[in-house]
Amino acid sequence: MKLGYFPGCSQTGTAKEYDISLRKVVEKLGASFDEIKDWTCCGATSAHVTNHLLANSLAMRNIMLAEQQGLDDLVAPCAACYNRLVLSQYETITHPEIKKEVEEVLETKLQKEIKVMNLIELFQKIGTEKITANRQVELKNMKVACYYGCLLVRPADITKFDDAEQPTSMENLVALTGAKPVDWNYKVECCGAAHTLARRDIVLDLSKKILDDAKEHGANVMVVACPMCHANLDMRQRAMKREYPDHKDFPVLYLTELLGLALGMNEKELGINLHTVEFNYKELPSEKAAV
Amino acid sequence: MEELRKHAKELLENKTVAAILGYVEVDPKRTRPAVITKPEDASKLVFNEYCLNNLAVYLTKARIKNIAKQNGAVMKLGIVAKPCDIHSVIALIQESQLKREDIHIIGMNCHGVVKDFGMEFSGETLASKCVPCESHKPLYHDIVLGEEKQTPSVSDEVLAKIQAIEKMTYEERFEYFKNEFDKCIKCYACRAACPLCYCQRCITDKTIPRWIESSPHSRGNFSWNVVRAFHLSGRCIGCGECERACPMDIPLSLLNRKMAETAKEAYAYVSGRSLETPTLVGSYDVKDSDELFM
Amino acid sequence: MKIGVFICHCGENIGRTVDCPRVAKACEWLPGVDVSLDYKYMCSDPGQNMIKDEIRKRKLDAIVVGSCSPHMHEKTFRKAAVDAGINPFLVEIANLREHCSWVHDDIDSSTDKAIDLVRMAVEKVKRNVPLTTIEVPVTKRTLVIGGGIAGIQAALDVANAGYEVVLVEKEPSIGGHMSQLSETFPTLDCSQCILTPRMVEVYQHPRIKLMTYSEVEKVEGFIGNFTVTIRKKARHIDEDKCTGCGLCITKCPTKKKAFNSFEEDLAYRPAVYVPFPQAVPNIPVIDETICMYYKNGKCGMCVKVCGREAIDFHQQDKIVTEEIGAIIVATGYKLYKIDKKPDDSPIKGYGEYGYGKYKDVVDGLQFERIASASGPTSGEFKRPSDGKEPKKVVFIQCVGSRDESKGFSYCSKICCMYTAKHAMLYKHKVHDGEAYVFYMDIRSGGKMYDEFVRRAIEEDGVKYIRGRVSRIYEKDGKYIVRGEDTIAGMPVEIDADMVVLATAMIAQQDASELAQTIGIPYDKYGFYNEAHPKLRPIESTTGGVFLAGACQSPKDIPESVAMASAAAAKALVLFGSDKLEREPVVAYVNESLCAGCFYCKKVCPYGAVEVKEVKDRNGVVYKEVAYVNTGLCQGCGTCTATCPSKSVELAGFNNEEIFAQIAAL
Amino acid sequence: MKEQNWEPKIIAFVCNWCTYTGADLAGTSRLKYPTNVKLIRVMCSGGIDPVFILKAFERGADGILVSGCHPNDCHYNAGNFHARRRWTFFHELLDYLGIDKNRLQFSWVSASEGKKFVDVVSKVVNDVKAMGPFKGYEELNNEFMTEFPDVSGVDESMILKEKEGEAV
Repeated sequence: MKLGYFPGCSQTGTAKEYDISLRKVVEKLGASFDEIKDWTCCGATSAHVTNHLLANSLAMRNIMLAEQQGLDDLVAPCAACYNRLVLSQYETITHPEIKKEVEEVLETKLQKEIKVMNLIELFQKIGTEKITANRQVELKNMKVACYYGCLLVRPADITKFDDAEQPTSMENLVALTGAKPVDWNYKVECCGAAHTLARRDIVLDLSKKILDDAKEHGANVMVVACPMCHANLDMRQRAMKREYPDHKDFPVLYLTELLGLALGMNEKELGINLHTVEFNYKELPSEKAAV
Repeated sequence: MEELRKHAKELLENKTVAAILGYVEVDPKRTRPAVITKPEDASKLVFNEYCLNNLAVYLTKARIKNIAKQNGAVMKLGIVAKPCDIHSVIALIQESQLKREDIHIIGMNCHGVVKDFGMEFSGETLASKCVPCESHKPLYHDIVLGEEKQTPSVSDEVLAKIQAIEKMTYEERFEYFKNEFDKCIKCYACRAACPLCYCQRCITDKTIPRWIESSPHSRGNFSWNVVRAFHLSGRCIGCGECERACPMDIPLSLLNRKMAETAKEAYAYVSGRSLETPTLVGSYDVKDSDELFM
Repeated sequence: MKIGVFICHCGENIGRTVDCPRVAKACEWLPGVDVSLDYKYMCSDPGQNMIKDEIRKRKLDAIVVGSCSPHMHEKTFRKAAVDAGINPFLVEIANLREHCSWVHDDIDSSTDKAIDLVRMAVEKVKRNVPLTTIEVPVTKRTLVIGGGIAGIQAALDVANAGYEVVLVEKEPSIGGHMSQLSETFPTLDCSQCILTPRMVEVYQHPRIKLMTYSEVEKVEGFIGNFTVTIRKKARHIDEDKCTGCGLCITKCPTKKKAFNSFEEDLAYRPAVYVPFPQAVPNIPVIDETICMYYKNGKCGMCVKVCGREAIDFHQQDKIVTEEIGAIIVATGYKLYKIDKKPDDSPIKGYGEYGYGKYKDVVDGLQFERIASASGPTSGEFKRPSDGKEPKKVVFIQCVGSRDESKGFSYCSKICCMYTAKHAMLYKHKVHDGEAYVFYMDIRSGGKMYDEFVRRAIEEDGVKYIRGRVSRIYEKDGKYIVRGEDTIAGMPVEIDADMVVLATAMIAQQDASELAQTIGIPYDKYGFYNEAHPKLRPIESTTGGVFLAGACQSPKDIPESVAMASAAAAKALVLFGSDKLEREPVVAYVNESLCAGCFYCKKVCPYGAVEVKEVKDRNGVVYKEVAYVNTGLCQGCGTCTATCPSKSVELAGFNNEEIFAQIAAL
Repeated sequence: MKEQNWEPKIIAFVCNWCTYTGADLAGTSRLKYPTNVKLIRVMCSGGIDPVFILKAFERGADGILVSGCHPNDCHYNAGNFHARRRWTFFHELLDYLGIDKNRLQFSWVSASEGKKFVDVVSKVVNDVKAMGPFKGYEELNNEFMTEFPDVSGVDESMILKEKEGEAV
């Protein structure tokens, strides 16, 4: 199975380990990536705040490249890229006048409707039975709080792949690895997103609430599917300890890293050592001892 | 031909039918309809590629019906019928003009008729109505006579012409049909020849109010032909008599065939083929398509 | 033919954008018009008298009135014409208001259009044929569909007026949603106390035929002459033998298999059950889906204990047909279940409130059952999850109502009042409890309504917070309700023990199917359409069918009762005369032209076309033609358009009249 | 008629129970729509006959709307179903004979859809305005006038056509 792959800026920058683990897990599950050649930035928040046509054209250019490369679907692991691509595609399909403008900018005709997929849809397409088939390690000591963040599930009637308020699709994937997903409240609460630069205090406050709620519900690790969430929840924990002295480290993994562990890879291979908060599966308290 | 004459003689002799509608020979390449009441006249009956008329049109006429009414009782009427004529009989029965038990159908196997009298029967001279015909054996009959022969297969010009017209622009089509209809002299021969035009007083003769202008100017001709084609849509069985009867050679089959195709595409209905399925006109299906409606 | 044209200004409704004097003047010289006047209020007494005087003075044969829609005042002007001696069907209305003045603003073009509309009406009236109304017998029996408070009230009113009533109720007992309530606003009467006597009165009323656990399957015929087919679902208990002792219910082994829908899924019920203790009729029903007998054929406990051998497992549904004159629809409402909706449904549901996920987030009716003495907690406030007494309860208004994007755009009208009542009941029983109400605007417009809400706030200390709630989530046994206080201008978080959602009132699940069975229009939410929102709120557009209660739109008990009595009055008006006058708009056949193809018979939805044999002098049938039975014909005109030779025409809309209108353009 | 400020003449055959009442609702809600449309009320959309359409075109209509109740909502429960099948044939025939599809449009408008009535009417007016005057029938009519100048009065004598101030 060959899938189109749109890495996006974070995969080659701050979220290096997300890209490494993703490629390894996909390869292990017998699928392969066909990265779009000459992809550009998806426009993220800065584009769609400043100019509507710019935002749509940037996103649609990547989809045009995928079409020209003869791909049927396009995986965008970063939730923000996924959101931009899906929304621009939705707008160009449903509004003929926007489609005309974008086609003028790109100087090509857009025919094919490429299926843009986020991380969870990717594994659903590859087939969850493949994960169970290739599982080598049962991560039974892990109690996982699945964090969706905002862009993965919203706007609900366009992303459409799960319930926007009470999503469960990530829990189903996590359960396949033997880890136990925990029912908690802050699944779709905001982590502070872009405020991480201008108003770091907000991010610290919101992210701390998320981490504390996960701890309270018995989780010992959090799993995310978006580089921005990971940055705020993991990287900001050092500043969090300065702000809230009693804050204890709480490991945050990417979904692909968790799957990688279950498929028999070690932390180093998956790039988990690059995280701010170290994580080693063996050091986890065994199931019985956990409080 | 012999079994036809023998069978007709028997019917008349033992009075199973009051009369038989059939064809008699005028010359080797021409026949004319005839009503046979005496057994000895049965020997005049013929059946060949020159029996063009659709005898079903006479079944609804008062004079023929009176022949069937003898001393109070309604007797049967025999009819020598090609499969397409039988479709007309079926359509008439569905529209309560005839009762099946009053008609003794002598069904003839048919491999096509000529375009017009005097022509040698071959592929080119095959009547346009026989080209797409798929019912060479009679569906409804009291008896089947005549041997089965192969109908020469010829390209369907009428359908080709319809498709050509459909490709024209609106103006061209309107112009084409306006010129065709301009030829109309309102003699209403097409109405007289059609077995399904049995109304006591046709709508075009209704004066108060005058829905269809009766004078043969272009507007009157246009609306007459539109209404005639509409009133036959979903009913016409394509016997082609109207076109053959038209003195001005207006291509009426282009209209009838088009509406028959529409009935087939939209509702998978072919008229006059079975007594069981309800007529298309006057019935509906909740799941009919809605895309015409905003 | 001398015609009078009368143009109405309708105050300035028409006068503002249609130059009425110019219209009147322009129509003066239309061929056949004898007089053409305009007046400020044609439908007023002076206006009508002016028309009558003109008719008498000038001996007019027909009149055309340029005024509002015929649906409004056609009857008025026809009555005026009859008083002045003209046949009522020689009156034509040109709709100059709804179809002209109100919808255009350029004076010249709308006046030109008005002239055209009047000219069309004049040409039509020239061809109108004087008609006399058809008299049709009236079956003086009423069918009431729905046994809630509205249905009960309507049935009692009609029965007390001396006419027979058939009351059909879908559930095993009448009482509807009112029987589920604990106490009712604004008087805090216990709903059972004021409702049960009425239910018993219905049960014992000699002229009310009560059919519970039954549904209407088919409605044929028309006003005054309906034939209604009703399916009486099998209760598997013989109603005549059963005394309602309830032994079978106590002995039935299936205890926790099905929720009691009356208790809004807060309590279970056995296979054989009575929805609530005061049920009328007090005869249980056996639920085949969970009864052991139907599963494995053994059990039969109830048969053993029943002293009257009333249990009959093989009882079949019974089909009953009733001759009915008037139908009163009182099928009530349903509360909107706000949990996750299927993807394709336009309504999104409120996943963020956790309804369905957290047991202690309940809706209004569930709270009523908790507060009700006959409810699962027999009146004590115990929250469904652990039965503890909630110390802090949050009520949320407008969940699903007034919400275009996720719910319904309309206001459900009664939630402000019943939420105030809920809070008050809670504070009366849990003195040290705290009650919060998140609201947008309090709508308490009835008699003693606002005083009731003020009392809740001032005497019972209910804290009203103006703002919406964004999210509810459970945190160590408490429900964190995150909202906003728009007056204080800051976010608010309350750790509540229980949350009550005032969800929207929506139409019944099968409302549109029932509407199509009866043949009445309904709006996009499934509420039934009244004939005119202001002037004819009780009748449906279909003659002989009247609406009562929440099935027409959300309303509270006093309004439902008032509407029920009004519907009963409308039915009694119908029964006032033995004969019913019906519009003479029926089809008629010109037998000399009819060719007997009977396409008209095939398309007639009422089977009003019959085959008529035409005999010659010595009695021999020589032709069969169509014949229209004016009793059955409803005047739809489908036959006139299907007839190829136009031998059948519709009185009032015959060929000449329509031709004249087209030609007049 | 000059081309620019030419105003199309649209006739709407509407059923009394749904579309006519829907138009009333558009009135009571003061929704605005062009003045080109004039309504002819019949009891049911099943009672609208194709000859009405032909006569309307002959009398100079540039566009025609036929509108009734939504399927299943018909006051006489089957009228619109028969109409739907009838119009599929008639519309196909007119289209085949060269009358533009948008000259004759159909819609379902219920009694509670005042807004939809206005949208449907405006769409028909704009479509017809875009198409310009109905040349086909105009030629037929003009030909009619010139060919038999004296006869024109006789046949249509029942209806005098001089309209006050109508620009010919």
